[in-house]
Amino acid sequence: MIGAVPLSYYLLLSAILFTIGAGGVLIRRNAIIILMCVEMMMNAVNLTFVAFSSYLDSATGQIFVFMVMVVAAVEVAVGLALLVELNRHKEAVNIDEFNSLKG
Amino acid sequence: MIGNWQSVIDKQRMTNLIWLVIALPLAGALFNGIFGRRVGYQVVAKVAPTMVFLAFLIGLGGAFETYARHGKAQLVTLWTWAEIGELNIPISFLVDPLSMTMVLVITGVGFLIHIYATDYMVHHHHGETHPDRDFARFFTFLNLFIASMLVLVLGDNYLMMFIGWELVGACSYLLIGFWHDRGDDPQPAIEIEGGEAVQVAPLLSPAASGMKAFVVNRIGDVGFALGVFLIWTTFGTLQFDQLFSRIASSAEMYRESALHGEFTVISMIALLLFIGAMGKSAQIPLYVWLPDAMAGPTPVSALIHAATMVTAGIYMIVRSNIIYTSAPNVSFLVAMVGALTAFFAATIALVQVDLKRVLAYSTVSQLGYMFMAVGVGAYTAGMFHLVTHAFFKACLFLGAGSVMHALGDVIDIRRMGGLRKKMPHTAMTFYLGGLALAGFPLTAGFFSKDEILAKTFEYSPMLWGIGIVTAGMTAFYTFRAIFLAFEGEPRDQELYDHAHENRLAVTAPLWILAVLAIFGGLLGLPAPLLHGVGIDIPHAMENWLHPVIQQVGHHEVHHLPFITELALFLISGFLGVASIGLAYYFYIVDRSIPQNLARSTHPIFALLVNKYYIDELYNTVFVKPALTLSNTMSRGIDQTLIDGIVDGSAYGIAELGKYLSQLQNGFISRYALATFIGVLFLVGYFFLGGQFPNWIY
Amino acid sequence: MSQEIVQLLVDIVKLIIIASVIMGIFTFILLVERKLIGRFTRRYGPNRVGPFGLLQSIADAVKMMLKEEMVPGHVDKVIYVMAPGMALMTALSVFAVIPFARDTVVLPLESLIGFSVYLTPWVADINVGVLYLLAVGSLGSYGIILGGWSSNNKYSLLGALRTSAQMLSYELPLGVAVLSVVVMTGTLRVTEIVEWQTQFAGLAWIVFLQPVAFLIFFISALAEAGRAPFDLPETENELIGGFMTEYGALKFGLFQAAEFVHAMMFCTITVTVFLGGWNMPFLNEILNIMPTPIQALAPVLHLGIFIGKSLAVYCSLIWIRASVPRMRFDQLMAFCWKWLLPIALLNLFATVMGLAITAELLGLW
Amino acid sequence: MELTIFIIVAVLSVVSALGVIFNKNVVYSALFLLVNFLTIAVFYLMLNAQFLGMVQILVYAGAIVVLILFVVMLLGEQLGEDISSWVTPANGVIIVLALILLTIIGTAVTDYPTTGAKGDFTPELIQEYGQAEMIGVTLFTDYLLSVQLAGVLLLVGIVGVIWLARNDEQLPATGDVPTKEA
Repeated sequence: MIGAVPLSYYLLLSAILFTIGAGGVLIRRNAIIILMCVEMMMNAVNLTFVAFSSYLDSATGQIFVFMVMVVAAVEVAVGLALLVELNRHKEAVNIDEFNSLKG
Repeated sequence: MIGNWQSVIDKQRMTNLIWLVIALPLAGALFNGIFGRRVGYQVVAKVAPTMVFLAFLIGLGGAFETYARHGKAQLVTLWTWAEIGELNIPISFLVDPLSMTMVLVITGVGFLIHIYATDYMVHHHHGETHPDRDFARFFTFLNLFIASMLVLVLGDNYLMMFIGWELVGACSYLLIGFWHDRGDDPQPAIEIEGGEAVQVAPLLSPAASGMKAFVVNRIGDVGFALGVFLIWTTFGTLQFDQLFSRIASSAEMYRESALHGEFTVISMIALLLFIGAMGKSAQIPLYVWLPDAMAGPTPVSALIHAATMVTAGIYMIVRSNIIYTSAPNVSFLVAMVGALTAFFAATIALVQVDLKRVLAYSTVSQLGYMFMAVGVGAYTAGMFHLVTHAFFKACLFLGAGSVMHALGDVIDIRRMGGLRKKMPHTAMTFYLGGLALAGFPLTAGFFSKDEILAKTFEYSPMLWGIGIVTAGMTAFYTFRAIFLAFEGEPRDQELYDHAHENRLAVTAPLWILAVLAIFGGLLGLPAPLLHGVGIDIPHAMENWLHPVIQQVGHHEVHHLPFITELALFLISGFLGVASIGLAYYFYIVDRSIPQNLARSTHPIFALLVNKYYIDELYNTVFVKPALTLSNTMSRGIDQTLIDGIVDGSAYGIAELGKYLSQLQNGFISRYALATFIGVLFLVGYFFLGGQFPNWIY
Repeated sequence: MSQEIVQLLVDIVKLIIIASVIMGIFTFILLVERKLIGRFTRRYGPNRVGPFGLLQSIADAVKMMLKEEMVPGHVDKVIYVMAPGMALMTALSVFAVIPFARDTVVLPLESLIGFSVYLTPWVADINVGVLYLLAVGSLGSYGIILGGWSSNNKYSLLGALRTSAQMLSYELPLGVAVLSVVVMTGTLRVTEIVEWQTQFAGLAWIVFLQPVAFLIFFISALAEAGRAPFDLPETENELIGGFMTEYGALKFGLFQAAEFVHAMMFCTITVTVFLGGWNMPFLNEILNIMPTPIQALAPVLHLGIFIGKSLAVYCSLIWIRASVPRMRFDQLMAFCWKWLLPIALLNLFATVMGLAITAELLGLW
Repeated sequence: MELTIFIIVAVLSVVSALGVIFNKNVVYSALFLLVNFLTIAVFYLMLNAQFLGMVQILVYAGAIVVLILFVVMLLGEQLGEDISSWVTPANGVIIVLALILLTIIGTAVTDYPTTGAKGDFTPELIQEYGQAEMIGVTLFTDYLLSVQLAGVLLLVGIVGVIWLARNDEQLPATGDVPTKEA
């Protein structure tokens, strides 16, 4: 079942998704979209892990994906809470509004 | 049927379930901690003791199976906690006679004290019951303590022992400071007829006492930790079985060189570990925290500061007996420190007016006895005394608590008197416990103390001398306290009228412990002596613990001559009885004698009442200089010098930053872009350029 | 046609049958619900259309279909139209892993098309079935959230907000409760969980062994399905219907159906996981001593039992709806996080401990 | 067959990923993200990782996207981002950079041979013991410390979120309940 699709296809797909995610982070200014793009990048990496895991018959890749999911869940929860809190102060989610760190 | 039992035992189900002994009290602590406030105190009062009792039952099963396999140690490994390089830390438990003895003492006595506490922490007023404000918190900590103590004794390596060691310290801190909102307790001066009154320092507040205990214990813990590190660097393992077999192979060599005056690495380990034991088991010079620990609720004093936690040092030394046997020089130090502690604490106990402090100093003194025993190599005797001491001292503390409860938290024996008529059960059990502590013939304390003294005599008659004098003083101060509290006329009529006997939940544990205090001696009847008169009853404790105590070299197992043994036996027995008689004469027959004595020896009396001014000494020598030093450091060095450098460099950087900050425009997207380009270069270099230069690794 | 394609077609046909049967039951049970609620409140309930009002639902359906399909001008059209269908689809797809009976029926068509066709009483039997139930069940909130958002109406939006918070929260105790069952049966395969319950002459229903998990599951399922007393997404008296406010005609009907299918789905999961599935105590034992022709009827019997049980559970939902007042939103969240979740976790802990101790005592390690 | 499904789903995946970025409405972006996650779950199923596939749906589709939608709705109107046109010099630069990255990674994954020893997580073993069981055993033996760390991370996350979400402001007293007469 696995043999039908070469491993490099999965890797290439994941590279494309990763690049799209990274590009999205740069193109958009909306913090929520940026968060989504980061999630997409993580998912792309996860896909690589799982692909390697099944092509190499190793459980480690899947465990890693598990851990990444934990991190992603925490990241989204904290990130969104931060966003809501920021929104209370600035009335905005545009990241260019949050520029008070400049020198 | 017997065969069936054997097969049941052979499967060692209870042994494999030994983790439950820890898990159950832990579960109780979790439950009480999370839901305790919500479910009401009655539920808490049932959950907490039940958990300990179940743990006791499993411990009993484990001990039974250990007995059935003739004391052979059994490892129960749960999982590997961490594996870093060579350091392998399994979560595993050692089930052997020593750990099982401790488990039974901890859970058994612990259970009785839990039962006792369910009533002690409730105040009855005119038919209404008011549980303590933090009833659930108390039982959370108490259960947590039981679990931690069991980790300490069940762990099969020094790291787990250390974890338990620190956990019990933390629990002790939490429990001593349980009534953290109470302040210092000023004490009235001791009046002497026709003489100058002796001022008494105020008792520390519970919060301060907890802190003191914690800090003093830290000093010991540093020693213990260093000892564990040294074991790891020297032998490369912390597992008991591997470590001890490694030491055993060269124990004889170490022993010889130590006897020739060399200070070997084993001696260093033994010394560092002993420093830890000094802290936890309240030996000179680190004993000062224990008397102040009496600021905690009485069940805590009974459980932690008499029966279990303070004996952790003894347990540790008995567990490491091969180390101490290989380091006879340190063993001698242990015995000396023990003997001195026993003696000094007993002298202080002679004149204390606070019932719990008398018992506290007596605990320090008895712990000194135990250290003397393990110092002279009588590990079994030390353990035996540990067990009997747990029985009678818990009984005495609980009795003192019962009195406190009845008198509305009054603990000053100058305000008691005649309480026997009001509180017959408490008085009776207190008498029995007191007899055991005083070493009255045929009680548990008598046998264990006598065994220690006999073994000490064999080692050094001088130490025996200190021991026997201490024994006399022990009997005297114990019965001084008993007579002042329970006999004679009431000295505070109002308190006396108010007093009443406590409920069954308080008296039942008292009676059980009192019976154990009397009959606990059956665990270690003096076999050589009985053999001399033609009775062959083995020393149960010795046979039981035999597999744990490792023999070094070819020791001649020689006993004292029968006649010497008998003489020692009779001397200590006689001394106990005589001292009780003396106390009777002083405090019942002619009350003026102690007054006269105090007047005529006023300076010594004042010295004893003020505990040799050790606390003041430590304050002047260590605490105040340390505070001054830290103040100087923080003001002089830190604020001017260090902060000057820091502020200066910060200022410089800030100046520099003014120019560099042009790069920082505050737009997150620009930063992300910079990161992206950086990643691009790195990835490009890594994939297309081949290798990173070597220095990067 | 190869065998694979035929089996695939069979699966698709099964899905269609399941969907239509459920929609058929929907019209019937809507009437039952209205009748029962009427009786609970000492009314007659619908009794005008047909004998005893039996045709009321059909009349309602016809009315809904014939109404004008309106799309308000201020809504987000794509999502507005998509939402009801999404709600229905996610709820229906759960039925793919529910086993309705035990035995696979083999149609001996070798002479006709060259191979036998297997009729399994389930659509798919995947090795992570329980996770599938939870995963697809958790998608059920999308329809409501999107419907509420796209309506561009404050009340609808509030309903949608409440839904997302409520469903996210109640998924946790639900999952933990199911986890205790998974730990006990030792499998994630739904068919094996049902099979496990046929032990001890079919008496090993998990509801007897895990009463706490059952209660938590049931309560959380009520909340997940948005049934009374947790029907806060639509609270007609505060939010005038919540997410449904702007919907009418067939799309409203689809939402109604989705809500029912969602509830029905949780009823079947309850039956499957906790109430023995298609089995009854002693049923297999009795069937075994029966003559072969009767044994051949077992699949039908199983199916009947399964549907009967599910309907019985649904009736208990109606009963609860008629008796328990609706909760306030803060009470709802507090109840989930402060009571259900801790109890579910404790129950899981107790289950694991109990299993470990039992295994230890029986020497099963 | 497999390859066909792969290509269809992959195209769907890429399109939805682009949809996340090039959409002015955040809710649509979130829905495209949902589709993207679901396609990834399909890939997991195709890669014989059914357990992770279900967890992917449960965690990402069932929780994370719902949470994002929740916040989007909570913030409501402030979400607007003025985008008049996608064709700007800045975006051009970014796209060029992204294409460079893609070229580099793409070259890497296609040109470098995949090396590595085969493990023992074979489809046959999974068939025999069940995927969840095998992953569970691996997690709780070889990776126990990681599991504990993940637990700590989750705990820290919970505490952090609760702290962020706390309400400092005291609500004003409501006063007496208004009655009909008043």
